[in-house]
Amino acid sequence: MNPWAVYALSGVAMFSVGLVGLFSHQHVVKRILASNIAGSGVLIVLVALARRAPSGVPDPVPHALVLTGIVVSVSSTALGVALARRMARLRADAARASEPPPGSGGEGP
Amino acid sequence: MDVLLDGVLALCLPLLAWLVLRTESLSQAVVLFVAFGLLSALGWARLEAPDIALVESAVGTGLTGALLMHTLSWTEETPPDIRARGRRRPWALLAVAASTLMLGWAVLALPADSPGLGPLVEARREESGVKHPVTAVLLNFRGYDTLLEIAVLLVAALGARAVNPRSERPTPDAGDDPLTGELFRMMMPALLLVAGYLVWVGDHGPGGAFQAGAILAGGGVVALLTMRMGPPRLSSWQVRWALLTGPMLFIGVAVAPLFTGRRLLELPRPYAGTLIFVVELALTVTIAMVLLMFFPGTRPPRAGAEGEP
Amino acid sequence: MMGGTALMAWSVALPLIGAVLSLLVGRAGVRLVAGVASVATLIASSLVAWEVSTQGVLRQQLGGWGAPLGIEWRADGLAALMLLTIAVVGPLISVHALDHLGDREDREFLPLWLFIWCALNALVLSADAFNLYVTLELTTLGAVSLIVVRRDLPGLDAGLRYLLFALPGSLCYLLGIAFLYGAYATLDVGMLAQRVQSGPVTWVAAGLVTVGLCLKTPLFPLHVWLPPTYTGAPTPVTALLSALISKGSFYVLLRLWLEVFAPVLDAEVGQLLGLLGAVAVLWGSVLALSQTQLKRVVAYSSVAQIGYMFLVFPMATSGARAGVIYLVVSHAAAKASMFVAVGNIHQAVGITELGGVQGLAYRMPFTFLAMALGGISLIGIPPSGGFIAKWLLLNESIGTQQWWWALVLLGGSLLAAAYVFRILRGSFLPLPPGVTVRSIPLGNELAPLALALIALLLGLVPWFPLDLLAVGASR
Amino acid sequence: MMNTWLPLSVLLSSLLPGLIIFLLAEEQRRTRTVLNLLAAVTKLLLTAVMAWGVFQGRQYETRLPFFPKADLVLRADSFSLLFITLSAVLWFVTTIYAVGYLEGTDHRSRFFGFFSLCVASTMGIALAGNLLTFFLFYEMLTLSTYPLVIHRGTPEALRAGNVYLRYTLSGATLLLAGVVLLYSLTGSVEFTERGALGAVASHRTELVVAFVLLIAGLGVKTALVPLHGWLPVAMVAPAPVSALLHAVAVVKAGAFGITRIIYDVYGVYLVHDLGVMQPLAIVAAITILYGSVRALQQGDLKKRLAYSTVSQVAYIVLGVSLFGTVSTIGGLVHLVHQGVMKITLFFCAGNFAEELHVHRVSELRGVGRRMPLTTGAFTIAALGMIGIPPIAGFISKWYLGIGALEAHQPWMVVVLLTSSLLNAGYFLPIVYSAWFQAPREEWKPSTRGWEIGLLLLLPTVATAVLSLAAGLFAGAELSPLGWTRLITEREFRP
Repeated sequence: MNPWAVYALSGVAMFSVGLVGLFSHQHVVKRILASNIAGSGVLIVLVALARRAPSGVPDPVPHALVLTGIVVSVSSTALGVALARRMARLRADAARASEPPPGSGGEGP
Repeated sequence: MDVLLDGVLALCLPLLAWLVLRTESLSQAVVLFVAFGLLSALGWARLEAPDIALVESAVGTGLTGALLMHTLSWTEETPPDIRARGRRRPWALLAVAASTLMLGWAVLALPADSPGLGPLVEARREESGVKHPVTAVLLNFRGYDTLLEIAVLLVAALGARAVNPRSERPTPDAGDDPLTGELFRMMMPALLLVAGYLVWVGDHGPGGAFQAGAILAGGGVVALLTMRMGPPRLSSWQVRWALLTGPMLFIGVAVAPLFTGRRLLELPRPYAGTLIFVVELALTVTIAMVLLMFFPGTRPPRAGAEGEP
Repeated sequence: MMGGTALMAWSVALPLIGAVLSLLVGRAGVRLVAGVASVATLIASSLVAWEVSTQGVLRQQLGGWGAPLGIEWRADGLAALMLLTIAVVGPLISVHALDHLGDREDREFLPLWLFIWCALNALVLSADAFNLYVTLELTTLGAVSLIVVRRDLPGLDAGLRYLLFALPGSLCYLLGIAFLYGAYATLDVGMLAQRVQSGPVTWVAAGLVTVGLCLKTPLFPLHVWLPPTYTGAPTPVTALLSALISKGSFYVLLRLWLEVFAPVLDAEVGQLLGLLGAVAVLWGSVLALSQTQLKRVVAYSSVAQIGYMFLVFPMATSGARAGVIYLVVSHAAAKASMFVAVGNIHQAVGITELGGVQGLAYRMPFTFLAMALGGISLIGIPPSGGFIAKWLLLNESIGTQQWWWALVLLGGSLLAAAYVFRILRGSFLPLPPGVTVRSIPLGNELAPLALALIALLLGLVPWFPLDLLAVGASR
Repeated sequence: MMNTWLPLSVLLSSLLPGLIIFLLAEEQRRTRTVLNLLAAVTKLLLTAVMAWGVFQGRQYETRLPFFPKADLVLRADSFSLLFITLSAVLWFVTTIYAVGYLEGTDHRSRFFGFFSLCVASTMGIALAGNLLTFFLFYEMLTLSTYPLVIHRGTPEALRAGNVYLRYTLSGATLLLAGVVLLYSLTGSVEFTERGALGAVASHRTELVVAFVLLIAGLGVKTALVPLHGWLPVAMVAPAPVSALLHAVAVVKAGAFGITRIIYDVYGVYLVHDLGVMQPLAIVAAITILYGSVRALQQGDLKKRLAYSTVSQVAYIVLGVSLFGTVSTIGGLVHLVHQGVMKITLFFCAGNFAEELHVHRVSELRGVGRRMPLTTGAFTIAALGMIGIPPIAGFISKWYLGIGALEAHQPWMVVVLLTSSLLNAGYFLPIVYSAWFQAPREEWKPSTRGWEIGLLLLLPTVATAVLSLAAGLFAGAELSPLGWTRLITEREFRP
């Protein structure tokens, strides 16, 4: 039996886990992880669809789409992580600035 | 036999995903996430998608994992709110099950053997000037998608770079411990060779700009962490030219046919292949540079460590 | 050589070239390169609109490959009008942004804006479902990078919140497209329209696409990210977000819904979307009434105005389509002028509460006029674009015997009148004592006025846009 | 031969100067006054030319493209000319009065800018050739009057503005609903002589619903009873605003609209057949009585005049909603007469407030000695309101009475009589105390030659003379009565 259906179902499951995880967590890094997982889920579904070709040679179009999809999801993750890191830094500086700063004042952005 | 392998793999991917989101400590979550990435790369291989397996393992797991691990040091180890809601809320499980059922119902309703656009791509592959079908689709049939996707990369690089102001980037101080230095000296030439090969093989086999760019970026990250190289700054013209030659070349190739009355991105048949190769080469440098720019140059302060970089 | 189809290519390629060159040029020539690229793109877009109005629908097969294999562009009246709107409203906002943001920030604002312009033009022209995904992502990432351009805490929080809501939206959309490709083996919207039949795959795909795009537009109840993001982001960026970027995802939903899903899905789904729109109108207006900060009032009014746009789905006639697009275009101009005017007030007086408007009519007459005209268009009082849209939608709602949407429209505009005049009322009072007014550059004051005059013009000469819209209208 | 530019030029004659005045700086007093008067004069001339043309039977229509299916139509027929002439004349007079009244105050550029926009909207309403154009200008009137109501910028002005907006915008929404309902039924509603809805007469329920919506929407501006709340509150506006807008332009626009709906949209037979004429007449009657009774209780002079306006405008609606030519003539001619008389009263009230700072009726004792001419004008207008010949008011009440009898509605005559008695009730005491009672303490003598600035005195006297002339020369062809007969002959023959 052509295994595409199994992978498609697992991709759909991953998508659901990722989506629900994204909306049920508050911490930024957890939400970024969740969106990555959901993204992989969708991509696996796409490639599983490509695997259905009776001739055995998978359909290259979904492969190209998934390549683009991976690059897009990496870009958005990298941007999200950069924002999260920057916010953590600013919050740390703000926290340090609020109690009596020993010496190292927070530097301006 | 492989049915069993596929079954197990397909089952444990979502389970692993669930685990990633359920663990309390962040670093554990990130490690599980990297494992999840590798497993999904295995899945790509099983689904006969070598190109994607390559990119996934290099970029999706390697670089993203490294990026997340690096960021952990900024955000405190186990943020209080996660511990506060340690026990899973029941509705989450229910929601996952419901949505999987619904989507699964649609998956099973899909036609089991539709070949999609495969035969059509196969029929016109020669006209595309490249033998490997995925590269043909990626850079000729749907070259416009890739053009926009390069713009996505540039925008993300601009956004991530703008958020790390100058003050965070230290000057690279040499004299680091020998082990990583030695490792880096040995690894770098091999990396360059592999990247070059991948770009070249993209013409007739799985490979191409993305895979090569990802490998290069991996090498760059190691150089960054071992302080061999300062983080690429947009202000220096070398970085700008390295970043933008690829897109400029690609746009040039795309817009040129307009002057001769043909349509956007209509590569002339005889030298479509060479054009694609040149563009891919330039794009490899761009992709490597962008992926590298996502990486902050600083060595993060360990909790409590003094000496702000 | 410069046929209509080539112009379409230029309208996408020029902003992209402008963006890349302005990045390359670095600090010195950013404004020059961006200016030249903007003017060129404006000309290209208006020529495309002219070609469409004279020669009808324009088509282009990118790379010379046919529909299922390659990507196709289709520029009908709707696309032409959107091109014009983006090409006029966008640069006006960016002119304002140059004085509003610091000098460092505007060097990062211009390239990002040009990338977004390219993405929006590409989105409007594209007739390929996956290509629409890539353009949506480019717009989203560009928007996030713009929101955080000031690198302050509220900006970062706004950017992250927007990103973490837009991402799942795109992923739902992508999964919906994957299902459609799986079932009908094509990504071209035109071919999908012919091949789609009613069945579980289509229902689930339609559901995913709709939920995904409703997250990005956003429609009530998925709109929770809008108010904090609009208030956290710098004002010109908020103007861009509300006027143009949120319209991109609505445009995609409208295209897919009217051309692909409507004939296949039964009417109840359209009624549900209309109902959500109605609740959005009520919710947005009531909350706008209860805000004390100027910017939040205008932000919540966006939630309400987006609610109006979803009234097209239950009616789904060509008249309703024209009405909703007219609303999209006049809302773009009116909302942009309101936000830019609020930006002026913040810059001049530094007060963010509603009191900041006091004495506005005397010290900043142009900004006051812009806010008044923008407000009138939001309410839908003639002479304004908003009124024409309201008139068309009312006609359709009674014409299709769904008079309850008329109640939503009329009630909504009364609520809109309440919060708009609540803002404008103060401007006739004398300047509060002890408020120093910093003079702001004339360019800053003329930008919102120009936007407001566009909203007014749309109310005076509706036959031109409506004729343009009729080109290539399906039903 | 169809003349296409005249109606548009009448509209532009107040729109363009208005926009220019907005741009004038506050100090450019001279240019602003010249521009104002120039606009008023040109409008008078153009109106006279058009009136003469229509009298000869020429056609005036400007058709501008608006919607693919519906155009913007500006058409000058005999009925619209009645309202245009009234507005043009009274606007000319009021501009002079306003220039005098607002001497030395600030934000006058803004005031006169919106003032001209109001004129333009009123002209648009009068000239509208179809329901859509009528609605566009009707809404613009609301927008341009709101800044005038809150011109003073004081907190109670803002409160009055709020009330004004609440009423007018809700009215506008009802009107829009009715207009859209009709448009969705017929596609385009042009004002035609026997009514434009002949083709869809079968949709009785929709037509009744639309009629109720339209009348309710227009009723707000006509200040019919349940919807009149904004009029007394809006009296906080400066005198020229309350004189012109709340006695002539805004209120008459509503009455004009109702007449258009009954005669040119539905047609008298259809309205009668739908059975909505009678309820409208009853509402008008109630408003007449209610307005007069409330006027009795008002201590403030302007509030009393406001309530009297509420009741007087209802006369027009009453005349129009009775089934018969005589009552229609009575109603239409009252549109002009009431305008002229009420504006005189408001001018006098403005003069008393401006010169002697007198606002309450009780303070008017012996004012005749100090300001004889103004009080004389007040007396003429007041007697006209009560309906004493030979002043104009008597003629319209006379025709209304006969019309009521002709339409077999004798109870209407009773209403008219009681209302006249009530009018006497709240006007005669003022006239008596002004002339025959000694003032509490001696009025300060006027510092300059005349009792009040000429710019304020002349308009008051002029309008008083006009009310007298309209009564005396009623028989003439071009008098308001003569013109109304022409209208009923040409357009409103049942």
